[in-house]
Amino acid sequence: MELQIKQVISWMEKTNEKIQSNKEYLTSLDQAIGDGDHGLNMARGFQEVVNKLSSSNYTYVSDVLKDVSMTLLSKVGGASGPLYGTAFLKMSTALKGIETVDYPQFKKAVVEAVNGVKERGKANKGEKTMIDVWEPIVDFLQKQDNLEAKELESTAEKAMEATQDLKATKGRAAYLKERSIGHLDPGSVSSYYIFAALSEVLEEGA
Amino acid sequence: MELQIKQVISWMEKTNEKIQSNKEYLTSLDQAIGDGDHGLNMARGFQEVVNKLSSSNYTYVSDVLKDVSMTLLSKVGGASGPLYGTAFLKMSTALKGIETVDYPQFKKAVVEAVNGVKERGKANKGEKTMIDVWEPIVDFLQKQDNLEAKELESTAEKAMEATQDLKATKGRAAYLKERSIGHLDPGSVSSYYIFAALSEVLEEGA
Amino acid sequence: MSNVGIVLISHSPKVVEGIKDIIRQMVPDVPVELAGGTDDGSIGTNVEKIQNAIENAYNEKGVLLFFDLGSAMMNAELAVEMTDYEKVKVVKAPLLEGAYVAAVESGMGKTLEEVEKAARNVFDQT
Amino acid sequence: MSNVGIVLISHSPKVVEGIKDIIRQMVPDVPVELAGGTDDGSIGTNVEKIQNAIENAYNEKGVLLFFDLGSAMMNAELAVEMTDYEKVKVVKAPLLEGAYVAAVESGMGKTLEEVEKAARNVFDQT
Ligand SMILES: Nc1ncnc2c1ncn2[C@@H]1O[C@H](COP(=O)(O)OP(=O)(O)O)[C@@H](O)[C@H]1O
Ligand SMILES: Nc1ncnc2c1ncn2[C@@H]1O[C@H](COP(=O)(O)OP(=O)(O)O)[C@@H](O)[C@H]1O
Ligand SMILES: [Mg+2]
Ligand SMILES: [Mg+2]
Ligand SMILES: [Mg+2]
Ligand SMILES: [Mg+2]
Repeated sequence: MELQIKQVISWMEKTNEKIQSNKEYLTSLDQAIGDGDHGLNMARGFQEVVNKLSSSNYTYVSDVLKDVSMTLLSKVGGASGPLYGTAFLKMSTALKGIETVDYPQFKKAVVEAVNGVKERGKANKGEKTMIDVWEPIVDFLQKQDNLEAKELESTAEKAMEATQDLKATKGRAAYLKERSIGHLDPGSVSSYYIFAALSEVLEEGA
Repeated sequence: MELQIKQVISWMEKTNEKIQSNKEYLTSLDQAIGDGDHGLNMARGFQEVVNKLSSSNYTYVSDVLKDVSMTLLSKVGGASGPLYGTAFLKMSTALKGIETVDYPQFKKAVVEAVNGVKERGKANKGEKTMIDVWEPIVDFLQKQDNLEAKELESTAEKAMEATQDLKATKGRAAYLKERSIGHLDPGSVSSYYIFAALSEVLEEGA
Repeated sequence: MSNVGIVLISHSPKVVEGIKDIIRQMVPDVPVELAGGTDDGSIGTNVEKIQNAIENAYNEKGVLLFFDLGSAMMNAELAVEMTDYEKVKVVKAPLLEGAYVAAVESGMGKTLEEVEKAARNVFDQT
Repeated sequence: MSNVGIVLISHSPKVVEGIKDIIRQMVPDVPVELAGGTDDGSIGTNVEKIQNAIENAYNEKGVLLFFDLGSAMMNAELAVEMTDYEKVKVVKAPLLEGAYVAAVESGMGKTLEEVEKAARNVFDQT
């Protein structure tokens, strides 16, 4: 695999498309076990990301990711703002000065991202948060020597679905305790869109 | 001593006069160790009391005191509202059905009042609150078989002055801890006005 | 089926309005009534506002009262003494954090005692 | 001589405005800066608002940050990591009650550590 500026921008555009068309769905998920704003938060944030990227010129992948981070930080009012903001910032820092990202570099960037999210959210795997998608993705990446786009997507999908059976112990859903069981975690669903979009970009690039 | 409706109304009018002319002074005391509204609170409350009493007809002393209580409760936004409201309500209850209040009845009413204030404020003597005036007054009344108006006034005055050296452990001034020492307690000063006004009424009646 | 009602008492009308906005995002169907400020809307508290709020929030599950400082507690306790309803209680918990947890617990159909306990322990949980 | 600055962070702009109103009655001369709501004023939090508030509240005594729920804490911690100032700290205390005590203590000229401790222990005192 190889990621260049063009692919990263396309990754964000595809993510945005998925989020815009699933805005109501994300909202309904967050209404069930949260405050109902995750659809709005993500739709607003990624629309601004796409606007920002399309109106800027970039030399390095890290600069694109930095802008993604800053835009999400300033435009997403919920917990997903600082969390995704941190994730993309960590990726940006990990990929500093690189023009074409190769697989080991990408792996390292995602590892840094998930560590950042865990630190920011003071959360670990199994607490019914987006970490329950990001960490399985890291495990999956660690096991491969080359990125299989389709498998990336299905790994994220399975991880997202598995959040249904978890009891939330972090984030707003944690207030609901047992009642959070039986519902998908909204942030895990939006994280799935992010990796599904990446998978599509990689497939096209392949 | 004897207290009839006329005297009780006059008591409230004289209290109001003292409070109106010392409004700024009470404010400055509350600015030093509180939130600066005691002058306003008391001026508004007792003006409304006087308005209410002058526009009503009464058969029993207890009905006058009940109206005093209700007016202070609804028109004083600070702690002195529920505290004085409770004091006058307890007096009203203690004097129910009595047309001319004699000294033992009055004594009992003030004892009930101070007990009510202590319960409402969860406070005791020595905590730099209005209780530091009310409780010495009760002690003074308990010792006498007949009410000496002048001594009532001087007892209240001395008690009020003694609050200067206390450290507040209840009410807003308690947030200031040691810094509350060296200032008069605003509620003790307004309580002094109440007893000074009563003293004047009793003197006139004598 | 009804849910435990919540009364928010603060010296500031804005504070209780804002807390209600935050609660409503997560909990649409629990009675939340406000008693902020004095009778003329300035900084302070008012027992009649609290009495009205209790009246409007009341149902057979009961009502919990949350307050901010000093006179808010005194007026809350006065209002409880003055009401004829039995299941009305003042909760000693942080106003915003306690009321938020209480609203969520109430929305799950918990009893007055359960909701109160959760609110009191709000700072142990996290 | 300066006083420890206070930054109030809430999902609701009204909440922090109201708390400031309550604080100002008692404490006129301590920096109190607000970061309520998202960048467009709806319910949520915003790290840039917090950064601006820190900037405006800062002095050599330092700044303490008080927050309400979830993302407010995350954004507060982010803002602290992003600032170049050293004496900036997030306090784990009830928003209204903690900030009130902190403002009073700050007004008495206490240090950052003293103010923070008082705020954290606000529910032990009373
Ligand atoms: N402490 C945390 N650690 C990791 N992820 C979290 C945490 N809190 C919340 N999340 C994620 O954020 C999602 C909610 O995002 P969003 O609705 O935008 O935030 P908010 O709950 O502030 O409204 C959750 O579904 C969860 O995946
Ligand atoms: N817990 C309490 N018990 C008894 N008296 C109190 C208590 N709290 C406050 N007070 C009295 O009330 C006075 C302050 O009244 P006021 O300024 O009207 O109330 P607030 O402090 O709410 O602004 C204090 O000076 C004190 O005498
Ligand atoms: Mg949400
Ligand atoms: Mg939200
Ligand atoms: Mg006052
Ligand atoms: Mg006041």
